[in-house]
Amino acid sequence: MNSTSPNAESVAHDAEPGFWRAYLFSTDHKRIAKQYLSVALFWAVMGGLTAYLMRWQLAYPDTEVPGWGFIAPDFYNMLVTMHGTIMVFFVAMPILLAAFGNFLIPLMIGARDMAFPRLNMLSFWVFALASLVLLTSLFVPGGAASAGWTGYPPLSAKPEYTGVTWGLNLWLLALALEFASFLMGGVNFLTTAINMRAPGMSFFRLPLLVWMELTAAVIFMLSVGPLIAGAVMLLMDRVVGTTFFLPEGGGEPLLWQHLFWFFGHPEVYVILLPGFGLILEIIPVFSRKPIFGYRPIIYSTIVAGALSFVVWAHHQFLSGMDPRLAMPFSITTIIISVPFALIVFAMIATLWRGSITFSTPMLFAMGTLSVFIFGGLTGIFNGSAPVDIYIHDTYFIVAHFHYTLFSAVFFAGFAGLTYWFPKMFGRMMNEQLGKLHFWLTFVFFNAVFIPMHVVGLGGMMRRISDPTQYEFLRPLQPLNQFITVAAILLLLSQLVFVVNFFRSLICGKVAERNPWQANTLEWRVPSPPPHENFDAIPVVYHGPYEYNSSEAAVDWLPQDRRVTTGAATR
Amino acid sequence: MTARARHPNYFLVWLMLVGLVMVSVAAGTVLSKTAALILIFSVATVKAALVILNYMHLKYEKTLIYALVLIPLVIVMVLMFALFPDFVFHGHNGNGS
Amino acid sequence: MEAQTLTSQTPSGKIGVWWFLASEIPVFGGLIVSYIVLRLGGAGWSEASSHLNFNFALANTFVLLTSSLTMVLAFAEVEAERPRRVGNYLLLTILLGVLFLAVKGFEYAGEIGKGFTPGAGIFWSFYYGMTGLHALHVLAGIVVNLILYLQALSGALQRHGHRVELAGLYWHFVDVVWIFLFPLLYLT
Amino acid sequence: MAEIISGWFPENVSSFGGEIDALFRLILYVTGAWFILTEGLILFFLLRYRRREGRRAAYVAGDNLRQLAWILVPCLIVLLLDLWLDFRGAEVWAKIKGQVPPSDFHIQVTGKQFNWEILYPGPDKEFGTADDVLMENELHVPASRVVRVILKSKDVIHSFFLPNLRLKQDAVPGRAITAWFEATKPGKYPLPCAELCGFGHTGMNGWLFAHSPEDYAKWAKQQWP
Ligand code: HEA
Ligand code: HEA
Ligand code: CUA
Ligand SMILES: [Cu+2]
Repeated sequence: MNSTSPNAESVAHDAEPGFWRAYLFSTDHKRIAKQYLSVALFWAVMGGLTAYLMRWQLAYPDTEVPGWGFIAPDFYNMLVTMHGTIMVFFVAMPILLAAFGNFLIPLMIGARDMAFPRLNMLSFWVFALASLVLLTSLFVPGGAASAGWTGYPPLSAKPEYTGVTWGLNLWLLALALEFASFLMGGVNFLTTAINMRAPGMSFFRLPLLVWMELTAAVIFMLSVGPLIAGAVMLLMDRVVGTTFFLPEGGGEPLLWQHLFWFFGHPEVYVILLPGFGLILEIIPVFSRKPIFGYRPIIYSTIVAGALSFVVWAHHQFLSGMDPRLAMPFSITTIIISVPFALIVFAMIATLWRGSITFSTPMLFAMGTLSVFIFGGLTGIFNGSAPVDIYIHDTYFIVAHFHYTLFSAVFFAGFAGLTYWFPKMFGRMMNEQLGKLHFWLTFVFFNAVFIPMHVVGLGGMMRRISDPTQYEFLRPLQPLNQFITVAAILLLLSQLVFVVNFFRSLICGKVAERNPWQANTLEWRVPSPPPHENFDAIPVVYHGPYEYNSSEAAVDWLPQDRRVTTGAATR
Repeated sequence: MTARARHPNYFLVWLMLVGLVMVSVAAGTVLSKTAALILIFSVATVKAALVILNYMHLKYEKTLIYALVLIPLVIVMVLMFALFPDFVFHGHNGNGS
Repeated sequence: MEAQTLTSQTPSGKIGVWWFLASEIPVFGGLIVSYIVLRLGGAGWSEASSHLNFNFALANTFVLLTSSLTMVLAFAEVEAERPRRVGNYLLLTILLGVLFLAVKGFEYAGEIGKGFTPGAGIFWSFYYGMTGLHALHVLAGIVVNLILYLQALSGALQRHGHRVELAGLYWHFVDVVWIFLFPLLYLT
Repeated sequence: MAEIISGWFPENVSSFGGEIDALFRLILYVTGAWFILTEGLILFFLLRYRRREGRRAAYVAGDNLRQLAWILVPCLIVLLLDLWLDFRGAEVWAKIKGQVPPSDFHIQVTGKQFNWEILYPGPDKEFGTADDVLMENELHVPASRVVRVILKSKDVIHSFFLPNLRLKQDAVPGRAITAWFEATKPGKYPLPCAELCGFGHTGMNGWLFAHSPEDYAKWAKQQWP
């Protein structure tokens, strides 16, 4: 049982699989994670480009977009739809759940791979197919889907209303494939965590990232069903002439909204929780302190996850739904701030009396936290039904969800990428470039989205391609132009990351096993870890955050290091 | 293979299922409309329970698996009741067509 | 000696399938719930429902129930370690599944012949939506069982007997869905 | 403070708009205080406890109630504040959306791609009679009077948005949804559509003309001589 003895080398992790097995049809969770990451980064560039086109159009509607040309209103609608769809389903979920979850869950729990490696490969390829279908949908005659990422019928249910034919069908198909892929992924995550933990790795010794990924997977799996049903119904309305959502045939447009948001709201936590998980790993390491309130954080996450199933109608206060429903949903919505407050407070308390180093991952983690607080607090305005009467469908909402989403996806994502880059690719990223990237991103992000709140309060509606058509919005146009300039700078700032990423891949400093002196199990294996991860399955003796514990001589205590009484005195 | 050795009598379960189908078909012809509805759906629930407990061996499973059956059902119920005001009791806002 | 991992004593395959089913419940649940509330709120649905072919559906109910029996018997034979019979019961299950789809096909043809297409009204939307999604699941189950049957023929199934149990879980789930669809569509 | 905040909004001319704005300010103060507190603490801790030679971090795991009280008590305060906001919200909501005050001024607004069709019942106050008048994108109402709007749609979902009246309500095909407002000040106000409804969503804009009683009488005279 001794984990350090160099036995059990029988594992075939040195056997060189052929090119196809190694790179394309690999069943290795780490390779699959990188596959997800590559596809997601491709989509992130696309999502950024759509943002650029939209922003230019909004600021200077009468001019051609440099590098593109004139943007017609229906094309603008396609841009909005694709931007939302891409960012939520093809960037956020693949990076936060699929890439980090796949890479880290087996390593962190001390397993050699996922419970179902071949299913894992299948889920990636289904996701790749979904990506291909979505990409195709951009080029079919009639154009891409243009009914918003929320695809409300009747607009989305009849081709006459948008002029879009196959674009929207393929959009639905891409979503269905995406959901299938993440369902398979979820099955894998959960089974792996239930059945594959290393000896000693009890549930309450799991790193919080694992908890967050698992909760996210559970929420996803239990909420997506009604939307899958809804997607089937919508596709049937479009293709075989049913009338589920068409009132002229006895259908109900509002039904879609319920089915969509029943999933849609839990979905935002599916994105947020892994983001939180990433920074919950990073904050203790760079404060050299245990996370404050490990168990309460877990309980809060579960409470938030459960509550997320009963808040969805806050997206529909003004949809024509029965107004008596508004108050119950408004109450649950605002109360969900309590579990999140606890997690936020716990993170802040972790900093207290720490010994904090400002490495790039830590800076991004702090960016995530501070930006999320802002976005979470604006959620309270939206959650108050009467206030939502005015701010619903304005840029105030757009600003709210960029604060939350960008924080979870990009700030936390960059934190995670810079932190685990050495483990993933065996090389360190450049700190100077990393810090430069952080500060540029942080400053320009706020420059884009703080003014957006003001524009929203001024009354500017979402999903309009030309604000200058409205007299009452004209005074806001300078602000819109400011936002656009800042957005372009935000986009350009990402080039620093691109440069850093590829430069470090090729010629970064070679990474040691445990460059950050962290406790969790992924750091005890070589960087990058070999196939099958561990030469011998480790035995776990502690929780994941024993930094500065009096039991160890140094200020960290790996989960698999047993302390003998002698070393305990320091 | 948790169900080894102690499995239920599958034929008996099948007979019960077939009998219950008969009951629900007969219900419509004999009982009043509401009574028939209640009976039919109770019978369906019993049938489903028989299949899940015996054929799917839920009887022999641990809490985790029970939770995996019950939690989604609770969630679906939540969805259903939230939909009532909008689609069943057409709201007081005059939401008719 | 390799250290033992912590497991829940329930095999991974089974946990995986149950998680999958747990996420399937809301799929059918969402559809059924939509049907229920729209039907309770609307009028004239019973009239539409009376045009359905009750006899076909009743026959199909028996077919599917029986297929569940043969499926579970296949698994019983796995446990009894009688591989030949496992294959036979699997084949029977497959045939019953195909029979179900065939009957369903006739039923659809009859209804469409009478002008009750998916576009004929909201009841028909739901009728085709619910039975269609269910039929797709039956089809998927048939494919799974077919693969297992081929493995049984080649002898590969002997080492992977638990797969019959897993396929059975799915198959019975599809049966359970039908147990609710039948009264929802045909008996009310 | 309140003036600065009001400056962000379009002028309020709604009988209930003040309450929405006040609720907004209340939430802003509550969340603003938490914002300053949390972000301030983060900044303070980051600077105060940055790494220095010779100082080790404290081992504080928050694994007992005495320590946890530092986060649990604030959470309790958050809960109480939440309930307060909910309570205030419920009152305002009941007033605006809960019931429609009595009114004999009815107008039917139908959204269609991409216009508002505004149907006036005429002097007989009945829809579907000969004196009905249909206008596109022009909603004429008397100020200081409760106006009942029956919202319908011919094709897709639109959203009836009166920024100055702090009113927004979707118009859903297949439903007739009642909304109401009372303009407190005569004037011409924008009436955009706030729900994506197709390529013409941008620019789907109407006008609300809130007339003083005399002007309204004059206008009505022109329509129904
Ligand atoms: C990661 C994504 C994410 C996250 C985490 C959240 C979190 C929250 N969201 Fe957000 N939201 C979105 C993404 C997200 N949202 C998206 C994408 C949309 C728009 C979709 C579309 O229409 O296209 C949206 C829209 C949206 C709406 C609909 C608005 C409208 O269309 O009119 C509402 C309404 O209630 C809302 C509320 C909330 C609330 C209450 C939270 C809460 O979870 C926040 C809780 C956190 C805190 C409150 C901060 C921490 C707490 C403290 C510091 C303590 C002090 C707090 C108090 C005293 C309250 N959101
Ligand atoms: C994760 C989610 C996410 C993210 C990150 C963003 C990022 C941005 N979004 Fe988006 N947005 C949405 C989700 C997101 N958005 C959603 C859901 C909607 C609603 C859609 C709808 O209404 O239907 C929306 C709508 C929306 C609108 C409203 C449009 C309208 O209603 O008319 C606007 C307008 O300004 C906007 C702007 C921006 C900008 C300027 C950014 C910038 O922050 C973009 C910056 C770009 C990047 C950060 C990408 C850079 C690339 C990399 C980092 C990859 C590096 C590559 C390698 C290493 C190879 N977004
Ligand atoms: Cu009508 Cu937007
Ligand atoms: Cu939400």
